[in-house]
Amino acid sequence: MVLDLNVSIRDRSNIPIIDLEGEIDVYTYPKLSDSLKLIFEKYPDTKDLIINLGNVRYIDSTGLGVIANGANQIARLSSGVISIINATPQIRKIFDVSGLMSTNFALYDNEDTAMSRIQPQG
Amino acid sequence: MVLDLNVSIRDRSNIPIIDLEGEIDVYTYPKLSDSLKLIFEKYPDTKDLIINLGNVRYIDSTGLGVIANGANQIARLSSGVISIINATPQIRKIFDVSGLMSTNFALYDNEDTAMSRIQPQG
Amino acid sequence: MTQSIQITLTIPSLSDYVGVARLTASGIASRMKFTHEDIEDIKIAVSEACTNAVQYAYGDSLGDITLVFTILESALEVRVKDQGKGFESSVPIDSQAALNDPDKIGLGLGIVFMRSLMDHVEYISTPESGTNVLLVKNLTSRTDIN
Amino acid sequence: MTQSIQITLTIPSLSDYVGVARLTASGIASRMKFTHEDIEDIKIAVSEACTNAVQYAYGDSLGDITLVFTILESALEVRVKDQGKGFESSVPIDSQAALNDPDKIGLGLGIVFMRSLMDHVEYISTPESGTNVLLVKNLTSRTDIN
Ligand SMILES: Nc1ncnc2c1ncn2[C@@H]1O[C@H](COP(=O)(O)OP(=O)(O)O)[C@@H](O)[C@H]1O
Ligand SMILES: Nc1ncnc2c1ncn2[C@@H]1O[C@H](COP(=O)(O)OP(=O)(O)O)[C@@H](O)[C@H]1O
Repeated sequence: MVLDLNVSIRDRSNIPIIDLEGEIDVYTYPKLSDSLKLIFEKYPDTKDLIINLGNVRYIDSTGLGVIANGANQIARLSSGVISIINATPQIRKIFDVSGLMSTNFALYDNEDTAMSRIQPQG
Repeated sequence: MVLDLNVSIRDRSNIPIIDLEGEIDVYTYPKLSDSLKLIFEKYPDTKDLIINLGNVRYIDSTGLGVIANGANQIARLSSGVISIINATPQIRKIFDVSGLMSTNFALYDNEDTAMSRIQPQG
Repeated sequence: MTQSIQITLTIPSLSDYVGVARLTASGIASRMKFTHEDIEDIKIAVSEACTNAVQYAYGDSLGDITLVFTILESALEVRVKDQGKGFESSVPIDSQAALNDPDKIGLGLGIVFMRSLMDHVEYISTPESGTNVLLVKNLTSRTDIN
Repeated sequence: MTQSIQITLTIPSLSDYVGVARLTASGIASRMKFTHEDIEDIKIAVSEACTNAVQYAYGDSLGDITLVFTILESALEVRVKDQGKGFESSVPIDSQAALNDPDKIGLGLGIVFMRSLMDHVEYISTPESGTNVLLVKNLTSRTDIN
């Protein structure tokens, strides 16, 4: 599974969660954007969406672009936000460097922390 | 630690054990042959020597050549044998393909199995 | 006579092979004993340069992307070249504005990442001879700020 | 007009960079969706060909090793070329005899491994133009026996 991306979607207390595993780059990003599209169709009113980067070993501007576009979309659709969880220090650094942190997403250490912040709305 | 080899030597009931981690190829093999040389100096009479391949992700003819030479040497020095432990299926296959299995080494699943076969002598 | 060590990789301008370029880069960087963090930086910068060549250099046709890795005593230099259409490298992109433009593929982050993660970046792009990116990472001194 | 996809890697004939060639090969093979076991086989065969070029082609001087990966629909072809001194590829080596000869570096296992792990191997070596090894692994049918 080198150089590839596995995407799976689940649901916790009605919050859609995308679990990603592998590398997000110019070759694999369509898998992520397709799953975002799917979620926005299935949960058009969701105020929250969690992306689990715990098993993502690599991400670059292409992957960040997809996530930022998703965050923009959830903001337009429902004034919602994307929560990123389990990002490694290297991936956190990439988010910092991008200067996109002001956009509609939040970074949390893990799923439980993210859920506890989200819960009041969910 | 991609593409590199870590070698450490320990001792269990007076049997020298080499723990290897990484890849054994034309670049890294001198680390293994140096440690074999060291062991033959320190334990000139040993009838057994264990090489732990549990954390070896890659080995090719160069690595196999070093092990086979070591096996030849221990046979000459003390009529001893080299026991290979924790080899992955891929590495076992490489040993098979080499046709060197008749030489002075034995493959065991793990350290305890190897020790229990060796113990009567050690 | 000291010869500087060079490794050359040529891939087609397809997104499929950007990961191969990244792997090759990470192998060279590990061999040079860069830190884990530096290796990640190099992988990203090399990928960004290749991704741009894949996305912009040759339009719908296929061309080559050539990576020349030069191993210096205290630095790794990577040149990423295409013979594509080139561009005016002087116009910076506003990422936040691009994010609100649905027609824009990228957010202008590629060049930002290269500049942030490497110690030195040079972009030479001309409409006649394509684009040539020089990425340099120093071995001893680490800088995350460019 | 279908174009076959090629990736070219050139490394210096130093043992340091055989691992880089192996990583590049494994990236290409993973992208082609070879099984884990096949990828390992390809890595070993490519390493063996490069190791030989490093050890025998150029004596004490430095030369280039060029790997050309051709991605076919149902196979990966790898050509490993050097412009070194070449050899008589018809003489097989007795590994057991070599093992008892302290002056022999290798045991003649390199070519044995290539032949055992790949589906097709061709060796063209001439003293004038160096050595050219063709290694082929089929994508669908696997064979461990050559
Ligand atoms: N190799 C190239 N060939 C042609 N144009 C390029 C190349 N690299 C970059 N560009 C141009 O520079 C712009 C900025 O690139 P970059 O910072 O990577 O952002 P993005 O890819 O997100 O637009 C691209 O939109 C493109 O117009
Ligand atoms: N690229 C090459 N250039 C010159 N000689 C080579 C090359 N590849 C193989 N040979 C010759 O073929 C012999 C057999 O190679 P191989 O089967 O890999 O075994 P080993 O490397 O263990 O000797 C080598 O000993 C060498 O003489």
